[in-house]
Amino acid sequence: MSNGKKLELRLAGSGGQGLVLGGIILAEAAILYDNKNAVNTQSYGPEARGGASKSEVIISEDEIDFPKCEEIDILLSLNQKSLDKYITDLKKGGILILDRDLCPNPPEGNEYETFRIPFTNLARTELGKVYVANIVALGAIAGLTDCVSRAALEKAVAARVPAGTEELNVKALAIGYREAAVARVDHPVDTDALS
Amino acid sequence: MSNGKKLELRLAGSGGQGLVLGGIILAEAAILYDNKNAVNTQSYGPEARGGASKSEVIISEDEIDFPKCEEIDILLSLNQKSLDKYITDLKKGGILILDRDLCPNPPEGNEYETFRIPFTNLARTELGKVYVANIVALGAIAGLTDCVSRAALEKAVAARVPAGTEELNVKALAIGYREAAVARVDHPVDTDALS
Amino acid sequence: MKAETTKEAPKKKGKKVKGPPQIVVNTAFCKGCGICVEFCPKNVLAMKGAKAVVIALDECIECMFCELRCPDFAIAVYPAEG
Amino acid sequence: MKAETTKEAPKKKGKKVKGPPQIVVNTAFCKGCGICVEFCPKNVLAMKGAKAVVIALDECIECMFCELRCPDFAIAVYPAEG
Amino acid sequence: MSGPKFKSGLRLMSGNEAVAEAALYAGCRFFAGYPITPSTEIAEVLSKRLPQVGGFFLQMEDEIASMAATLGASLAGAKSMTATSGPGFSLKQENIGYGCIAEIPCVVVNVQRGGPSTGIPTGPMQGDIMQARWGTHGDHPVIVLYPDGVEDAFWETIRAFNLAERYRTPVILLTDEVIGHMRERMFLPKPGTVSIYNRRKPRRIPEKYYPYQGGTQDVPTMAPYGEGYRFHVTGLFHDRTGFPTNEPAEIDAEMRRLLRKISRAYNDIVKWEELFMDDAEEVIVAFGCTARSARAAVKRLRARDRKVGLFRLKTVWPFPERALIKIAKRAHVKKMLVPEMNNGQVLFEVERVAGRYCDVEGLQRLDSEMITPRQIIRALREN
Amino acid sequence: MSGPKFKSGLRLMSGNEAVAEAALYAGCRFFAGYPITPSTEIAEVLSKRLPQVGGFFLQMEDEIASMAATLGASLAGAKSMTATSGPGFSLKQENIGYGCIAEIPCVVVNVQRGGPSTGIPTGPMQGDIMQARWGTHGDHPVIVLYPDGVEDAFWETIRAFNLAERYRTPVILLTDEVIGHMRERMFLPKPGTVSIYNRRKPRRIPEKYYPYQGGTQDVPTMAPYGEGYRFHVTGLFHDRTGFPTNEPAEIDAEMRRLLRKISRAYNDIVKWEELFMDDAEEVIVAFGCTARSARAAVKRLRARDRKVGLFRLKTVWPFPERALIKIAKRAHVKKMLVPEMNNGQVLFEVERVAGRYCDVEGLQRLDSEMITPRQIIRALREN
Amino acid sequence: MAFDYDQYLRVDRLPHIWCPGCGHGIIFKALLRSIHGLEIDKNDLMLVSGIGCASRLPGYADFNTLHTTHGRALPFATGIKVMKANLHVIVTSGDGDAVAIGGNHFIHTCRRNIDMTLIVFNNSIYGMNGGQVSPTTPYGSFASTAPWGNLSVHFDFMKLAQGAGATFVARATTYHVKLLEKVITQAIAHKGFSVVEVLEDCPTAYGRRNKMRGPVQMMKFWKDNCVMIDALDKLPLEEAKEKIPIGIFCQTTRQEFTDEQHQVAQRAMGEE
Amino acid sequence: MAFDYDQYLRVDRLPHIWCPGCGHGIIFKALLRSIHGLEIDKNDLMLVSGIGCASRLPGYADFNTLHTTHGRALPFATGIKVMKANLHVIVTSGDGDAVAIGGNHFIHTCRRNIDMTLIVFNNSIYGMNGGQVSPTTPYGSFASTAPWGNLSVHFDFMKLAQGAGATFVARATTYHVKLLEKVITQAIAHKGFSVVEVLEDCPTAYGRRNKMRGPVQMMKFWKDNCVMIDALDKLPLEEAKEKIPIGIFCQTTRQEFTDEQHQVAQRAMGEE
Ligand SMILES: Cc1ncc(C[n+]2csc(CCOP(=O)(O)OP(=O)(O)O)c2C)c(N)n1
Ligand SMILES: Cc1ncc(C[n+]2csc(CCOP(=O)(O)OP(=O)(O)O)c2C)c(N)n1
Ligand code: SF4
Ligand code: SF4
Ligand code: SF4
Ligand code: SF4
Ligand code: SF4
Ligand code: SF4
Ligand SMILES: [Mg+2]
Ligand SMILES: [Mg+2]
Repeated sequence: MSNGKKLELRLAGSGGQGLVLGGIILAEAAILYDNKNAVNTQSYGPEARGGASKSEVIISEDEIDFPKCEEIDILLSLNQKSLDKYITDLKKGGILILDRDLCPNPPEGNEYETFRIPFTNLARTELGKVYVANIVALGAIAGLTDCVSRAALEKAVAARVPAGTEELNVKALAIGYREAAVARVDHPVDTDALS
Repeated sequence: MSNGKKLELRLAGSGGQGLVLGGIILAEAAILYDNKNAVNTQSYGPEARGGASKSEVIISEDEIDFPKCEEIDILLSLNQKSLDKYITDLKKGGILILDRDLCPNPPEGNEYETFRIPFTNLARTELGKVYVANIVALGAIAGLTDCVSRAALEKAVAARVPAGTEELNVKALAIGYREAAVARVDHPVDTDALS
Repeated sequence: MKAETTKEAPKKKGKKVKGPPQIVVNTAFCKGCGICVEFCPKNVLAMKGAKAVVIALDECIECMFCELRCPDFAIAVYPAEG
Repeated sequence: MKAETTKEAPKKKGKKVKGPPQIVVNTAFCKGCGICVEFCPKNVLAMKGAKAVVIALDECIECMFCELRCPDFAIAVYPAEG
Repeated sequence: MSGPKFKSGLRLMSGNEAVAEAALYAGCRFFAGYPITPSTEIAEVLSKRLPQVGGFFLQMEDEIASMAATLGASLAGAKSMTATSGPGFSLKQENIGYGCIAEIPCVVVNVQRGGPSTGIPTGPMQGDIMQARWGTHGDHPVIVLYPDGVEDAFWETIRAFNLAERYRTPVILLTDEVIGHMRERMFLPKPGTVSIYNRRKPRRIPEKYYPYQGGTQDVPTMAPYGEGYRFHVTGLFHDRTGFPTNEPAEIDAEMRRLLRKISRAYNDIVKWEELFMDDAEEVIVAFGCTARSARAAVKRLRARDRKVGLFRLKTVWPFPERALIKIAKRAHVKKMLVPEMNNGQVLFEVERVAGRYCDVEGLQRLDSEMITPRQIIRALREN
Repeated sequence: MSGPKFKSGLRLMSGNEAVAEAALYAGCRFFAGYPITPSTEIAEVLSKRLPQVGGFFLQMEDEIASMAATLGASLAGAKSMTATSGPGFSLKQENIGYGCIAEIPCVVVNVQRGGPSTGIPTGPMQGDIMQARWGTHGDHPVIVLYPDGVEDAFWETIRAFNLAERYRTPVILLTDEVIGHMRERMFLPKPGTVSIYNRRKPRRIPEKYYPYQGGTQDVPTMAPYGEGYRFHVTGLFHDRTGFPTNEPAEIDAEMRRLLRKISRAYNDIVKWEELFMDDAEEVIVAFGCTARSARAAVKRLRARDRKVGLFRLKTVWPFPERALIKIAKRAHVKKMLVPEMNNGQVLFEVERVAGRYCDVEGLQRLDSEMITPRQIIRALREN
Repeated sequence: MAFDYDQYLRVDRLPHIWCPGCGHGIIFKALLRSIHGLEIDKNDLMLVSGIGCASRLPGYADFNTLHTTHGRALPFATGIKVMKANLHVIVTSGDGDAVAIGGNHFIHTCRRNIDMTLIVFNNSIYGMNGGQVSPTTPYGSFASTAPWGNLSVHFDFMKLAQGAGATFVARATTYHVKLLEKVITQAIAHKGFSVVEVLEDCPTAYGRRNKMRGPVQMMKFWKDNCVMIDALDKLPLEEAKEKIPIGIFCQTTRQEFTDEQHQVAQRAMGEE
Repeated sequence: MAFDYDQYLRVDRLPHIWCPGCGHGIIFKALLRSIHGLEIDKNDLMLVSGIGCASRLPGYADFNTLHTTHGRALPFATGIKVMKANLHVIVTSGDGDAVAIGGNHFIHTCRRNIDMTLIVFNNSIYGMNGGQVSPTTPYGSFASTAPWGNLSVHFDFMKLAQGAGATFVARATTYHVKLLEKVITQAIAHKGFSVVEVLEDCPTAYGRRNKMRGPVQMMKFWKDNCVMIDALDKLPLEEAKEKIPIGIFCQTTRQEFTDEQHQVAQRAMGEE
């Protein structure tokens, strides 16, 4: 995203999967460290846990007027229910990033650039903590799309996660970047074309 | 009041002197037994007892639109405070009926046709019940002004007072009529000119 | 209220007065409830018309109950000094 | 919910079944809180992933506590008949 | 209309008494309230009268509970009512909103007193007109009636119950201290001669009953609790089954039906009275006790050949906007004057609907005294 | 502005956080509330932050108590605030009216959610615009501000406190679920650089102090309780001494001063933002989160050379009626479009003030979803 | 010795609006004597009330005074007390104000144990509004909205206050004026929330409907039927059951709310 | 024997929205078993709630169900009960719903002794709204609006209910499921107003902030710290003080409100 255009991201999953935090970190990376503009919004149901919830981030170098996504460039989904519910606004050719295990039924056809990465499983097996799956996913998003710089994202993660867990989280991020890098080998992404 | 005109009466005193009931009785006499139209309104302060309160009755053969007195024909006052407060709207030449003992300072000059009758004292001395002073006053008002017929007033009183006190109250009424009759000997009233 | 009379109170309220006890009824304030009369243990007080009046000052034992129970700030007892 | 499997419950709920006791976990409803596992006096149950599973059916004494304490209508115990 | 306790015939009654008595005629059998001047007599009369006709009177711990119990009783099948004044009306707002979205018929009486806040409890004002429309959060339609005398209070109360039942909605009956306390001639009709509307109950079997399915009239039928229809009621947005929904399309459908069910019934709900309106060049738009002053003023001016007419709102909300626009467009109508005992609330609406067709002026009084006929005459003369 | 706990600089903040933080900058040292979605974060932030600056946070038993405690603290000299959403706002109305008549400065935040009633607690709507003006019984003036983003929320909160203190009145800060929860760039100023207004205290000696004597600006000075000025405050009508009165002339004087003190300050209170307005033929009148959509729409249309402008209300009440009339009278202004997430509330006002000079149209959305720029563009195209 | 009430009165506002024989005036006077006895500076005393006859009291007293909305005096007072901890805050409420519409604030204020005093003017009726039934109207009594007799048992203030956690709870009557002054004094001196219920007469709104025409008759009732709580044990059980206990029902201490608030602020300001 | 809950459930609305391990579901099930045991026809049962997680319960149960405004379930229920005396009316409330905003209705319903049952789902927190402090949050505990620790002592429901005049008052926990079912059954059977407080866990909003991460840990807490009220005497005083009593605290009878209402109507209709 080197031009002045804006990028629309949606992070979807169920309450408790840490996507609200994910949105905040992305927005903060853009604003505080990449010197860009960003807006983050969310929506959720009555459930404290579970259900389908989403967090949206718009990143731009201009003012952002309408704060919700209109045409989504990048959709992350960490479960099937959210995928089904929130895929509608993903634009044709948009990037779709899924938790491989928790989204067993990805959309058919090749309308979207789809990446399936086992975030939760990676978090469990490589780090022993399911709850950093969201951070792994952030790394993958940034790695796949360059929506924020890696330095900015690392600082934003370290600043927002509970004290004492910085290392764990930066590691999680790195795993995400690794997965993205691996994926891009077979599946090139035109990050300039985004938006 | 034999013409179709309307008559405006105001009964003033302090809370607890029975003037609300007085207004109701007059209006009921007019409506239920004299086959006329009437409206009764009241106004009072925050005090449950004491203070200055008033009850107004308009009697007419036509519809009564504006329900409050504009130019009062007849003002009864059972205490000085109410007299001072409520005399303002009594029209020139209007009839002013006062409790002689409780209104020690009647207005000076002869702007009004003033009658001073010791209602409370009469009730106490002749009937042994201060609380029928209001009924004595009703008798006097009707006796002085013919605003309602005696038959109507007697029926209205009997219907409204607590069961068992009808006789006492009709007697109180009679005393009022007597006082009016006596007063009219020296002080003729042109009841036709009222309103 | 102006129409009614008020017995003048001793100059300094709250101070004991010289001589015999004084009981002052503020007739402008007295609403004639009769409480002071009823609960005076010595029948010092009585109702006259709608106001309390002192009828047997000499009997007063300065118990203060009339004053304490009057709802209307209408009666004050100034005990004799000493 | 469709993605998850549900063990089929005995035909008539509320009726005792023939043969050995049956413990049915409705995995579509089980939220994996672990209460049933923790408070089973006989360690009949265990967590597998985020769901409760039966691991020692023979030990079950049919005390029903797993069922009574499950907040999610997700576990049912059908005692053996007789 | 049964029960031995209805005494028809000529009476002297206050507005509050007439409202209470009319409620009984209309079939009201439940009242929950918390007393407040100047509405208290409604509660007092009903505390005596309701048990006499087999009904129930509850004095609750506050106005919020009163409104809640009123709604509860209606859900259980009763025609129910509550009555209050300014401060209590403010407190009832949240549950009035609940009644609107859950579509629970009932009548809420507000006998207006002097405000804001505690103001002057024993004095009249007309300051709650806009509150009756906008007092609760969120948009919903509302029906507000406002009689101008004792006899009118009686009949408008009956109309309030009929509208509540017909449209499954709370109906607000505004009066004011003058109307509430003033005593006038009232001819009580024979029980049974009054036309009464009862809510439509479902004819479907319980399994096929949808408590929020509007049908052709947009008004769902209503089963009472405890009679074999087991349904759910909530203040959350819900679909036709009554269960909550977060779906925008369903929310939209619900909101639009709610609004439509009242707007389409404009002709049935919106009533007004006209006096000398045919050739009127100056029109007084008035309501409640102030309409009494206006009527007196109009008669006096007509006696002096001034072409003045009175347009009296009987229904305040929905606002009689179609009727007023028609009048404002008449070539000979030059001006509308809106006298009110507030800072100009109905004036806003008249300006909005008629402002582009004729002059609109207000006459306000804020001291808790009635506007007099003379003041109105003066206001017309001045301009 | 003291205390070590103000960290200026660039931040990502939500609207609710910005409101809470701004309150501290403005000098707020007391908050009483009852949590409710979507306003809760204001309470949560302040429960942590207020003690850090020596202030007090109270979670009360309900919204009524919250409003009462907020007013009490202000009378004791504090700048104070409460925050809520729809249902809670309805419950606070009675005491808001008390604050108006007793002239007690404070800020009441309403983060609007989907309603009526419980509606959709986690979704946005703009249905409480009219309630903010008319929610309590009786007439009184009211100041209502409505920011359209995080940065604006910060500054409008400070303005709300300043206006409350300057005019001795409750100020209502409306936002909505979108503004409250969305996170944006916020540059927190250095403490001490923000201009803050503190209520005028009496300079007279206590014996000559009249707590309700308006003076030239109609705003009385205000002594805090417990500092030697022993005065009386009541919700009854009162004279300049603060003691109750039933005298019509005194009531009238009080009411008129109350109304005048706000109306005469129109220029100080009423603010709005204009975008491309100079040559605009079509004017979008918008506010809050919907103004964000409107701004996007205007920019896109201008890119296509459509002469569209945005008039954004920052102050909703008093309504910027003089400004809008001027605009509506411009020869080239053909139409005003009022997009709102309600059934057309501000539309009523725009119709009233501008309806006789240009076309006025509404665009309403009732499903708890934001109006999109596209919808607005479509609405303009259609006509 | 004649007490100089005038020093605490807004004399120009008297006489007060209360009816002949209304108990409110008796309690008012006891309150003033208590304040005097405690030597509280007039500037340091805050009187708060809701709406009702009793609630008119602050208007007559020369302190900091506040007349709020019906039932809400306690939360208004809470806001004041937290901001101005040095003020002695006293709330005067009617029974309706305190536990009908105000019931929730009552129990929560008890729970919080904030250092204020509530004096409940319990005349068993809504006096000002004209004689409607109150949550303290005895079962079976008559009121303008209970023409068939009151169907609900009344609250026992003492139990309710203790159940809600109040740390000082006492009852007196307008007959027992010395006890009244004493318990009010102790209540104000108590650190924490103190509740004093005063049984009193309302001849106009209650007495009239319940065959107790005059105030004298009602005061005699208190005289004949009330017993000091610690003397209750000494009575035969049957007799004790018929009596109304008066005196101090509970007097304990625990953390006070305003203190806590200020301590938290201290703590939080310290934490950098 | 596996209980057939489905007969009382709106199965198509399940699974419910409550979090993993939330105590609400445990109480819900006990309630259904109680209703079944009492052989109440589904058409004769009315469930009423306010707002909160607990208040979502009626939506899942196949009875007459009503989900009202926050804190107001009891007065809504009162209106229903008076009109339809044959209905068994049960109110399910969260602790906040019942005694924060709803406190006044709670005490007045106790006082009236109307024949309904209130089950308080006491998780010591505002669950649905996201973990704010409640009047039942223990002193010193943490909540999203009590980041410095809760400054106020919590209500003792049992004392408050009794202080307000309730005639059946009992407490159970989600650990003590058999007791829970038993007291709910007795509460429903009781003629008059019955209050059952259930101590339960909210891992999401309460546990998380108070070092009780899982529901299991919280249920163990009840297991270890609760004692049947009649066994309390047998413990050494020091130990007893530390325990939370459970069981039936009070069970008495007096005039019931709905009955009275209907009797008055009978009387009044007779009087010609
Ligand atoms: C919100 C509200 N509801 C009702 C009223 C009407 N009202 C005024 S005083 C009162 C009751 C007074 O009774 P109580 O508190 O016992 O005081 P008392 O007059 O007996 O001293 C009522 C119901 C009101 N002013 N505000
Ligand atoms: C009038 C009003 N105020 C506040 C709220 C917000 N609110 C919803 S639920 C709730 C508290 C829930 O706590 P509780 O009653 O204990 O139930 P739980 O969720 O813990 O089961 C609050 C404050 C509301 N809906 N309405
Ligand atoms: S002081 Fe005692 S004895 Fe003397 S008059 Fe008063 S009550 Fe009677
Ligand atoms: S007690 Fe007071 S008011 Fe009553 S009679 Fe005696 S002096 Fe008068
Ligand atoms: S019934 Fe008892 S023993 Fe059997 S699995 Fe359940 S808890 Fe364990
Ligand atoms: S108790 Fe129920 S929900 Fe929890 S793990 Fe066991 S079966 Fe699953
Ligand atoms: S009505 Fe009752 S409480 Fe009010 S002043 Fe009169 S006697 Fe006292
Ligand atoms: S937030 Fe707490 S009370 Fe609500 S469902 Fe989750 S665990 Fe249960
Ligand atoms: Mg009382
Ligand atoms: Mg809870």
